[in-house]
Amino acid sequence: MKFIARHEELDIPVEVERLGVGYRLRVGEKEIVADLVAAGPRLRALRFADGRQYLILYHRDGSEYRITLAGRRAHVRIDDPLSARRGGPDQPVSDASVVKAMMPGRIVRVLVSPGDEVRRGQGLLILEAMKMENEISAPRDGRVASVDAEAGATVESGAPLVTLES
Amino acid sequence: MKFIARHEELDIPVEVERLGVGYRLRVGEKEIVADLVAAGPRLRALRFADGRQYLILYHRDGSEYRITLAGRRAHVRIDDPLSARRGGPDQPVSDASVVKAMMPGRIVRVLVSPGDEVRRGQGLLILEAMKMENEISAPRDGRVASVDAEAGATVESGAPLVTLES
Amino acid sequence: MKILVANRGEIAVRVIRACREMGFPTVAVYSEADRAALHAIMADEAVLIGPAPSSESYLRVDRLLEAASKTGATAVHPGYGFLAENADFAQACIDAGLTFIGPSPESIRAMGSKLESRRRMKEAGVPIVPGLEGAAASWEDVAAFGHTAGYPIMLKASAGGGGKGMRQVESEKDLPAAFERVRSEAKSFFGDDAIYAEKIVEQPRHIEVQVLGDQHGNLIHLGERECTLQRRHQKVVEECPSPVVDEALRERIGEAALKVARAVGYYSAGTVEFLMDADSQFYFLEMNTRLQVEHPVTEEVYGIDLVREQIRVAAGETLTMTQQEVHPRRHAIECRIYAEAPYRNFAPSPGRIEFLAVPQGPGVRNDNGVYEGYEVPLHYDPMLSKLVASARTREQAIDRMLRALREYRIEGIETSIPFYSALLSDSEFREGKFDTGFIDSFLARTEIGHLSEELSEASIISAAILAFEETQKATIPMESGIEWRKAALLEGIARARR
Amino acid sequence: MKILVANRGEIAVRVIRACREMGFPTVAVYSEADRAALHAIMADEAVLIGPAPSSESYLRVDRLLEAASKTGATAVHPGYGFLAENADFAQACIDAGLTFIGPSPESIRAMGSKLESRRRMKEAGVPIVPGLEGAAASWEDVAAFGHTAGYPIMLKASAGGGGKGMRQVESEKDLPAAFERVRSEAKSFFGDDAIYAEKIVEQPRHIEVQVLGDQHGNLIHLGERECTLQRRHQKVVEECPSPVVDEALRERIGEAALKVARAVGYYSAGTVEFLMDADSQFYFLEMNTRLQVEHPVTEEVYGIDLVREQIRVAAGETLTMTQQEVHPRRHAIECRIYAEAPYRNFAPSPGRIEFLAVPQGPGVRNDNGVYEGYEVPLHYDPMLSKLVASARTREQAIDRMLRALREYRIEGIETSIPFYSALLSDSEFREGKFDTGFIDSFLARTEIGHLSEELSEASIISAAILAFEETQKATIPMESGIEWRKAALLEGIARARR
Repeated sequence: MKFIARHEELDIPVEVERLGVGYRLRVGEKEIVADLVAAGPRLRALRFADGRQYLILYHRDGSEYRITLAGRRAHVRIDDPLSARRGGPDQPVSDASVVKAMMPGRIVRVLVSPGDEVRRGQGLLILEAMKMENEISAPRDGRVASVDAEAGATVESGAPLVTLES
Repeated sequence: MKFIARHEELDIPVEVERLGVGYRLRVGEKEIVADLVAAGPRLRALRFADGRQYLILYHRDGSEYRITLAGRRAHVRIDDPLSARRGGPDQPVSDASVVKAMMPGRIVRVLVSPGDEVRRGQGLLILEAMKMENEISAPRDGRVASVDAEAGATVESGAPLVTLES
Repeated sequence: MKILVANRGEIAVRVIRACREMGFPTVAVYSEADRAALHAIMADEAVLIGPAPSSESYLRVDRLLEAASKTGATAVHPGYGFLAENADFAQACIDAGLTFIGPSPESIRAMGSKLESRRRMKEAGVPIVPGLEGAAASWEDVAAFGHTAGYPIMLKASAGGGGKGMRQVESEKDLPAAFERVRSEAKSFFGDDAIYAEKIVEQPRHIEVQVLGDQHGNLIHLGERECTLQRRHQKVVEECPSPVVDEALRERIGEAALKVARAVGYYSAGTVEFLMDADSQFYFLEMNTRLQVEHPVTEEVYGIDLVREQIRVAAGETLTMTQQEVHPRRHAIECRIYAEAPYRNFAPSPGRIEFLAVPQGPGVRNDNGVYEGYEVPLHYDPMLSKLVASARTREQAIDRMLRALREYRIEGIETSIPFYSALLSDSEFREGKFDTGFIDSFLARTEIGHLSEELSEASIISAAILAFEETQKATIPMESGIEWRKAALLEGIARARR
Repeated sequence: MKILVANRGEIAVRVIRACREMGFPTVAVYSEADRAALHAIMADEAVLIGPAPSSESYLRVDRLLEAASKTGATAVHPGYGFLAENADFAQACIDAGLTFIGPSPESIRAMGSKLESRRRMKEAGVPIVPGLEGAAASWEDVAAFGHTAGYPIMLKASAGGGGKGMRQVESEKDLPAAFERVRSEAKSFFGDDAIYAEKIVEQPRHIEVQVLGDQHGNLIHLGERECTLQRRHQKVVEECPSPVVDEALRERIGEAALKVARAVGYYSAGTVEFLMDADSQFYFLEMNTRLQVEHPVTEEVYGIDLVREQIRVAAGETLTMTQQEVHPRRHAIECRIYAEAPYRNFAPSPGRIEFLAVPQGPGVRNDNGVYEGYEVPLHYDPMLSKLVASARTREQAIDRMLRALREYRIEGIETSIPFYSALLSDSEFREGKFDTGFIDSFLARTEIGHLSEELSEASIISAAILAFEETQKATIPMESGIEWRKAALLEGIARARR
């Protein structure tokens, strides 16, 4: 069975088929024989035919896989070739003109008002999350078009806070 | 909602209804207000309105509940009144004439043959489980009608081993 | 005694464990966000004291006392943070006829104000960091000091502590904004906006000394803890003993700590913090009149249960050990495991813990505040647990910690574990060469959680097989004989490949 | 070094952890039944060595050596059990150019035969239990001894150990059957049916001494372990130190142990077992030429990592401590947690571990061999983990263990945890008054896991609510404001009831 694996901005063609107790894979040009031994709800041992292995912890979200191994975390997206050709991985479009909350939290203080001219790095507001006050600063020079959050409000990660215009 | 709770050979009528964040129950004649706070997949805190609580670990098998609390294990069967009146708890019918394996294991040696007269307590065969040899002895005097397992065989818990006749 | 634990999270759990071992029933208090928190579900009794915000629950003295009277608790353990260093709370407990498991309200009050404590320690002949002797009314007052002392300087809330309400100021032009900021934090966190300034000690190390006293005048110290490694003035890794403190220095700094404690008639467990410069000159910084977060490293090295001793002392019992009997026997390291994403500048990562397997085996201790299936709330400190490794030498303790970090498996949220794995593998850290600025420079030169080609490949293969299984949902035949032969075949293929 | 661990379960895991901390890569071997066993999945490499029965896998020297050569392993750690005390295996490793992490094959061989070792210890001047000097060809030989020594007597397989291949005989009429039985076990477990008889020591205690030596003639002892509490000749609870051994006796029995070890030129870690009577007279029983199951209690009390030392010694390094430097610093207790049902006469309880939460916090160590989701196989020893609690005193260690047992939560299989909770609460146990017969008498007079009325009621209520939820599958509204008011209402009701 053929897949496209996306990992660290790379698309790698992968082929998987059952073989005995394990699997035979083709990753790019490389052929690999390995087993993925189930060990409880979230753990697997990726065991190669020569005995080398990695104990992995995994989390699946649709076609997105988060693999933790050797204390590190890897993100891999697996698509079947068609959907990959169609959509491909959806990259979040970063819109520099809207400043968003990078973490869930509570707005402690808003430091700017619509119309203010701000310079890159200038504090826009203070977001408190888990007992830390975090200053959210302007990503670039500009004028404050609108303030989209008010002091005291609780915001989710990614919520718009301030909109800038040139 | 009404139930019949069976615990340690007793049938106790129980009534349960929601109340605020918790429940109001009638157990026998007693009225109780409590919450059963979910804490992960298997744990619950049984928290009474006055603050007293037990952290319980539970396992459900149909209408049979195994409750572990304070390092002890309790077995409770919950039926709705009708089914309780109909069937009631199914007690395994112990058939003294068939000697069964009380644990899964391997038959090491058979000590008797069909036709042998055996006395109560006399060894019938030796069952090895988890590296221990366990002698299975006759529950009563009698004659061996049939030997239902052979040396070397692996048997499941409850498997018939020897049949006795008077 | 029936002990109410006026706290939450791992420290409440730690205290409940000690009470249980001593045979004392426990009462937990919890906010609505903590109905299913570990401390709330494991205590013998649990009382709801209000909505999620601490100001409406864990900081509400009235509700805590109500919970105590309602449950018939006879003693209160404050843990750390929240009301632990609030003299009025300690007094309120005593007035309500409860045993307060901590020092006297007077001791707390004396150390509660940095300005006040600095004055007293100066009198007592303990070296203090040069700085303003009184509160600064405006940023101009500070400017005057900064002008003479020279920048950078440190702005501090007099009522501050635990890394909150302090800020380094590089030059006079940053002063006004910083002054405002620290004052706002001082007000919001400590309800006291008195702030002052201190000279910066160059390449400082944070060395703190654990003291333990009873109500009969017995007072000992349990050596030092190395707390130099901090991020945003928050300790991240602590050790006992310090790699730069030898026995002679330990005796000197220990004596200084005892002098500090005696000056305020201290009993129970407390910690005296010092700043130490490159020449091992140390200056009194503050005294924490409570149990310290990092107390376990001292416990592992000295073999003493500090919470048990706190409870015994509060009950009026005398210490069971003398200064001569206590010696550092091993080396211990603590990593504070937080729910934060080291890859995203340590942004908080609240959420549900979908999977949790903690490290086990020799020399590993995990003081946990969470469990599998628990939803880490947004409202409180994001510490999940304190992982402690101890061994005969510092090097062995570090290697043991690395082993434990690798065994610490958690899914559903991000944690600081990858950060610690990188830090403890760093050669400079392993040599013990660092000051308070180390973490920032380390982060600047380190790519945390870098994936080697092997690891990337392994991840891709694993994900691909998992995806394949999704499409098949086929189960593996387990008849052993057959499997053994299949595996042999697999072997054959493997050999052929090599 | 690259170390192959020729074992399974918790001890294989224990060894892998030590190797990892020392930076040595590890190779696990596994049978088909152990594809997903913890030791197999956590090692750096894993090799399948055969079907489930040990005779076709873990006892197959040829396959172990093949696995070593295939993976390029340079050393072998045998753990305990299986081939750990098999001199031929040790020799085979050496002949294959591998470092055997244990004593010399000569030492193993000398102690492998009880008859042989008894002879040598008698020569060395170590007291031994009176008994037959040679193997008994028939039960009549034993009858002769029994006649003179008097019953009861103990029948033992000369190659026996670990409680296997021994049986107490109460009178001559039971002798023929017992003789047959022990011979059969001796043959099936040890492949050597030589058996002999020993006199029974009255009210005996099992006291064993840990020894540790290097290949340069340095040899020390690390005090004794109390191993008196046994079921079916299997140790169930071990302590260090023994409540009945004082410093003077420790020195005497330690010296005797060193004499035993020297007599066979012993190096690496080993254990000398003694029987001790009510008058503290001790007799050599046997020497275990390997790591002992209960080694962790000694590690906790003496602060030494025995597996690390084994590996260092095997590499030719010298001991890093002298006899004068090692002292018992605390008290430690170990409970072996088995997959067995204490309510059903400890019948084995294999199956899938559906839920597992292990005890954490201060002074608790769990050497685990399993994980959540693991299927405990029928084929091997049913030990799940070794739970160890340590503290400053025996009483505190016991209370800590009770706390830990309560936190040890496991579902899907039955375990011996309720048995230990009852045992450690027993006053006679707590007073340290017991002999090898204690467990049987304790079980006779104790109803394990008895439910008080409160606990029964709590269980019924819990089950009823769970059943109610099944019928509703409704979720609880979590809007905090509302909840707070509802809870207040609930309070009202509660108060009304009181």
